[in-house]
Amino acid sequence: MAYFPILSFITFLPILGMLIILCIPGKQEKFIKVFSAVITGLQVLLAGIILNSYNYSLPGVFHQNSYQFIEKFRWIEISGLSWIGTIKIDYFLGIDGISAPMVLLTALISFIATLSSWNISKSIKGYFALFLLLDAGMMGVFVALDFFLFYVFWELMLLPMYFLIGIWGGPRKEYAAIKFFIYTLFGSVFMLLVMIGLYFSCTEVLANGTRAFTFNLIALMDPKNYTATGILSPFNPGNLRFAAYIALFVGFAIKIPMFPFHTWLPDAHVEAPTPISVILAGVLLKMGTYGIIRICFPIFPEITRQVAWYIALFGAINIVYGALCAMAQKDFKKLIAYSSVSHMGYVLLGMASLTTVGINGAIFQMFNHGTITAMLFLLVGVIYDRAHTRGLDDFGGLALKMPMYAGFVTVAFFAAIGLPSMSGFISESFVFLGAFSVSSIRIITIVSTLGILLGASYMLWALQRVYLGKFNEKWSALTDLDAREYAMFIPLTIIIFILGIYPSFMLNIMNTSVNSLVDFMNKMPASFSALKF
Amino acid sequence: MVQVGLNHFLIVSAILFSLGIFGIVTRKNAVMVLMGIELVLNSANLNFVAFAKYGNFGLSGQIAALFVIILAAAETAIALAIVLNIYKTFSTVNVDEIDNLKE
Amino acid sequence: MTEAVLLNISIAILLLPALGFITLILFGKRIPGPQWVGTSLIFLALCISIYVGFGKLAFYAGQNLIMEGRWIQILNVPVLGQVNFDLGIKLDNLTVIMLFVVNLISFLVHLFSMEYMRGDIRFSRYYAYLGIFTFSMLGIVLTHNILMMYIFWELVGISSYLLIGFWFEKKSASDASKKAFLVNRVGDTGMFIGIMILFTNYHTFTFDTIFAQIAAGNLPFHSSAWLTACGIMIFLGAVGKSAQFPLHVWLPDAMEGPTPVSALIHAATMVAAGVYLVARIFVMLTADAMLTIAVIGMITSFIAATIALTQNDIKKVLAYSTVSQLGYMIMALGVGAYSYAFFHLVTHAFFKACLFLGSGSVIHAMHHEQDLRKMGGLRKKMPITYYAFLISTLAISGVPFTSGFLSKDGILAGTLAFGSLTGHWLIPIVAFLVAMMTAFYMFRLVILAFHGEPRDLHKYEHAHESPFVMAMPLVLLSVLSVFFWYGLNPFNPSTGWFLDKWIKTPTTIVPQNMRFDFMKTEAPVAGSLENAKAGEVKTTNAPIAVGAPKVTKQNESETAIVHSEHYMHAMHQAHYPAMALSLLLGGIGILFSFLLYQWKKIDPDKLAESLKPLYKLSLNKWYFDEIYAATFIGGTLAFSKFLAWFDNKVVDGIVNGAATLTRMVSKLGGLFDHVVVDGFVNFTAYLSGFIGIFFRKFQTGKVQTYVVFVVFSVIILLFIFRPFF
Amino acid sequence: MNIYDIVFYLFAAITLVSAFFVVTTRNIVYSAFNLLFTFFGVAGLYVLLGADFVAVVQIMVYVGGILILILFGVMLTNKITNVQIKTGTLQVIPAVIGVLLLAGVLIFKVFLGTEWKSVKTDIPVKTTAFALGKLLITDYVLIFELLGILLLVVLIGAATIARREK
Repeated sequence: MAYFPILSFITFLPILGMLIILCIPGKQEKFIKVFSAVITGLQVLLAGIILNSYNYSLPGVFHQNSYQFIEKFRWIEISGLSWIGTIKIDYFLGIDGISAPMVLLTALISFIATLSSWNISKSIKGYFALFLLLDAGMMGVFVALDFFLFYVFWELMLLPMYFLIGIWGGPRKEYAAIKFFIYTLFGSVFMLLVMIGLYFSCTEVLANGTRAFTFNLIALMDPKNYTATGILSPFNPGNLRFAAYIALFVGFAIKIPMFPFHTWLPDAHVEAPTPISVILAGVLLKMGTYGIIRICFPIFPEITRQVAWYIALFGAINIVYGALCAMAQKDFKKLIAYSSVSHMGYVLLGMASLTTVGINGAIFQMFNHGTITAMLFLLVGVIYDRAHTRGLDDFGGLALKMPMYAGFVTVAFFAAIGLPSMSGFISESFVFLGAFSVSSIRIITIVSTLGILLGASYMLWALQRVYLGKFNEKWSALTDLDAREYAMFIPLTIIIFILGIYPSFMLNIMNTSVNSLVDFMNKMPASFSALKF
Repeated sequence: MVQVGLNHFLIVSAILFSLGIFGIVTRKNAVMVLMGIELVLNSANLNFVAFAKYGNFGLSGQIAALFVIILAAAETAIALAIVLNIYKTFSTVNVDEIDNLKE
Repeated sequence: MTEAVLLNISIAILLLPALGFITLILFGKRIPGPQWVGTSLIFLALCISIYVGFGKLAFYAGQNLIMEGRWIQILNVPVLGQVNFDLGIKLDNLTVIMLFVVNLISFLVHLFSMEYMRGDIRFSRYYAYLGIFTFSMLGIVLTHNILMMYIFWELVGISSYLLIGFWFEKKSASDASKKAFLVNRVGDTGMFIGIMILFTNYHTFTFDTIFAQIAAGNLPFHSSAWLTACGIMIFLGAVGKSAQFPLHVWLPDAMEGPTPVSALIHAATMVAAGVYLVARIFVMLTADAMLTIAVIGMITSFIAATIALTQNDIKKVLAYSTVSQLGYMIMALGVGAYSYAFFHLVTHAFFKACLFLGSGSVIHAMHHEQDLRKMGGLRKKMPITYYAFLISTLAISGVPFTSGFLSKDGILAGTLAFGSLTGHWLIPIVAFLVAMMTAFYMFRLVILAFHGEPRDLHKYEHAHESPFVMAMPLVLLSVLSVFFWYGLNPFNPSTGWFLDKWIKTPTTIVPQNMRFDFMKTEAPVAGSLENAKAGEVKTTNAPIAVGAPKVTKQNESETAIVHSEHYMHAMHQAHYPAMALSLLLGGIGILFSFLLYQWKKIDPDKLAESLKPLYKLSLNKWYFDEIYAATFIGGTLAFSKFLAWFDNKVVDGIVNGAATLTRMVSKLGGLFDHVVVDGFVNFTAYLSGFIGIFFRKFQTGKVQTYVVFVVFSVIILLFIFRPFF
Repeated sequence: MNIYDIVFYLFAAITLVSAFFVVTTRNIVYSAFNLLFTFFGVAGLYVLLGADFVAVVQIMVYVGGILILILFGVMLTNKITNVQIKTGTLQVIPAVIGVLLLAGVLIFKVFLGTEWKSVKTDIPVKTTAFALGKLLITDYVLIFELLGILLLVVLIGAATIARREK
């Protein structure tokens, strides 16, 4: 294959777009919107190209050579720093079966969120510039294979999000934005600490045969690369790997968001404008679980096995707790926000099973939650745009006035409660089947199945309150969907159904990698003990 | 009482110098300031001459004293001209009232 | 007619209603006469299913036909190797009969609805929903693995949700649909746990493979308790769908849906799915599980029958009668009368559909009046409806020469045998009581609706016989409620082709020590072991590519080994006493209803007054709704409110508290910064300012001052440079 | 105590006392006259130091030139008719302290504190005029010439500055 840096392209295309938008006069609102849509559309196209030329048989995970679309060159090199020696940071991109679905999801959700940004009226130019920057940050997180680069993208995504909520948000936007920002930053600090600790514990063989400290995630996964005295080295008897794991996990757990770190989510969702909610639920939450699978699991396999029970427990708490909280909400967006908490619990539960089926389900659930919840938020956005309220009890009988809209709502709601033939069912079943097969978390899994029931309860209740029953004459001026809204919902609906009926579409992509990861996780602690761990 | 020697002259010169400084500092009248300067110059001259005698410098000290006298005369001439000019400008020669340097 | 053809056209049966659904949901509003699209497709499906049924029963009656293909395949799974999720259909006699039943009733309901639903604003949507329902139901019937069954199970749930809530403008309808879905979900959750147990142990969902493994002694988690638990968990799905106690509460409410829908879903097909499921997993039920099932069925049939005695809504009576009859079937499965349970399922489907459609016809004629107390005397106005209804009522009451007599008698005999063999006499006693109550309340219904004098003359005046498309299904279904379709002997069905040739009780495959005594076999059944081996071989076969399904044949005669002689003997002995007793009790029931309502010898109101507490209990449906509302629903809602409060105040409170604390600390820091650090800076500035001001004083512009400084400086310098003298 | 010493003390006393009055007398005219005595005293000291020519120049230039100039200045800047020819004083106290300090430092630290290599030479009792004249046109001729030019410049400059501009 002729070398074409497609990952760099897909990552930096939005930044290019942002720079161009910054050069366009702010009055050209229409042009800016169309231009942003074109940029994100191109991203989807690139993601499609990536998917098309993706090799399903290469596992990735901890084999550097079996990653795909690799781009690697030295980015930063500072030598002669007393005891540190030389700092070497690589610009290292690549995808495997774990990140490929996320890249696709990011491109897709960004495109759809761009379409739903049409109603933004305040400072279009700034909005779309920040939006594209956010897009680039998210994409970067999923393609980066160097911890430092990962961190850079992670932080890069944070700032535009802060402004997008803080400027274009609802009445309590400052509170929500600050809460989001501080929470995430709190997590990032932990991540930074662990990152530096890992850097000084692990070396990598350079081209000239010498060893140097490294941020390379793949090198970090191999215990052979660790130095004897590194603070996070498994060979150091006094190592701090457990503490580091917890710190890193908390950093990611905040993003997921895992109970009890979830309270930023409802606020952020409620205050954020619709497209940002979509991005937040669709992509941002996935970064937490992606980080756990990509970084926590293979770098600390032995600790992951130790704490898997607790991860599952928190997953179950997320599922049940989120569902119960959702049931009591009166704000439509808050309900969906809590349903996100609940649904991300499935991801945690699936991951904690450490089985192929469970992790496949978890990653698949990440993708499906991305599409389904994005659709839910878009649907809420539709009535919020029209009625300027989101109170569940303010409506009633909307299905009579807006039948097409209600149709999409029904699809999305039933997808969210895991109805078969829609994608959510497959991932939830996989998660449960995977988790149940592990004897230690079997009881937790059985408790989690309450989520199936509770999820259906609050969703159907909401559906009934808003869309069924007697039509509330107050809203007789509401109109059904327009062409742009169809353009947002139809692709999502099609994806939900296709992945529900033929899930192998997505499962084949990740399967090889997940198998490899599970294999790695199972073997790794054994080889540690062989190495006198 | 010791025999008069170099130190005696130096002491006289020192006192004279101090008095001259005192005059310069305390008096308001520009002419008085000028007189103080003359005292200071005289004390300096006295030192020159004294060292010329006791310091085995030959006559160079005296030559210097001569030059100082000449300069003092020139200085006085210029200074008085300035004082007159000041008087014409400010109608006073009191130096405390002439503080344009401040700005 | 090869097996492949049969299998492939059964897929066509499955997909035709789905095609109807997709067409109607997408283009329904643009198609003139959407009812013809749905009805013609279902008619086609019915024809094919008759063809399949004929082919299967005539040529492959002793064999099971299986076709499967990979749906999801996960290769190289650590430890396990390869995990497959298969799609497949299995044609056995049970399936083809169910295919026919479902398609026939669905077709008749389609036909009936043409008139009944005419002019509804969502007419095309109605036919679309009927399509998706039929599709899902056929899926349940056809599938060969439990995951697919669960999938279609849920789809049936959703289509029932859509159909019950079809008139969603009514609050009661949307409430009922929600209730139906959620109550079903409770059961489904249990079923899913059962599925998880099976998958965890056998890494497959295919029934045959699982059964083969169990037969080979490979129990779930190597424990018989888990096998029992697994059976009960899967049975929970049936509890939900077949409206068994304690999840029966949704079915009466589901009558909010259009009446033809009630006939299709809540009488004949969907609720029968639970029975079908239990029949499918019958072989893996342990004695404990079976006893549980029997008791649940018994309780259900009894409670529902008592409630049906006093209901005044024509559809409610039928609904509770349905629940009661479903309890019968479940109970029959529990006591091991597998074939009679299925037999009753089929006969009940026909006569209950007939009853519901008949009630629909009445309701239609009475302009959507459902209250029995306002009907009466309709016999003259609607003779076709009346006679069809009457035949069905006779059938359900177990009067000889009807199909219901045959199947019900079998079940009663089964319970009697069970009682005699195990000592659980309560079950047959309740079963006979229920038979009596059934006869009573069904005739009460007939008498109140069709006999006597009209109570609401205005409505009576306008009542008229239903048109052909509504009457024809009634006639057809009532004809199907007569005995000779199932066997030529009107008193003993076991010699008829239905039970002799088609439906046989399979041998249970659970370990011997976990069976009822009467189900034990003296030696391990050779066939099941062989089958087990075959099953094992099958799972290790080379992977089958999607799109190229594998077709297998299974010899059913090997698996269909009947109970021990002991049981057969007991069953035989029980047959005639049961028949006599049921006839007697049925007659008493009918007689009572005539005494009370036709001849008015006893005043029903007075009777009710004298039995007031019981009457109230029955009328208020044993207060189940109230109890559930107060406990589960109220509890969950209160708990969710509490949790939301907890989340908002405590969890978020901690976060905000932390933030406040941080802010306080930062304020303190700010104060420190302001007072001390900044103070220091300011002080420095002030000091330098002060010094400046101080020195400014010296900067007078006066030469003399400068001289003073010079002098002092000189002094200081002198001190500095000449310090030592 | 010989006659030399007595003469020294006499002249020193004249010099210092009159100098004291120069700087302390309020009346500017008195100051000017006291300055005259100071110059004389200094001239006497010069003689004692064997610098006869310098002493003569002192008297001629200072008394005959500079003092007259100063008197002219006094007269020109203070109306003679104005009875109040007295001048005010400034910063007397810091000045007293400073001056006392200065005097103390100069006397005790510098002059007495330094071990001067004094050579007791008997100055011949003959005029130094000849020798000075010789030095002025040999060793110091350049300075001598420059001073001449300076005086010329001062002459012109003073005239220019003092000239009343219209």
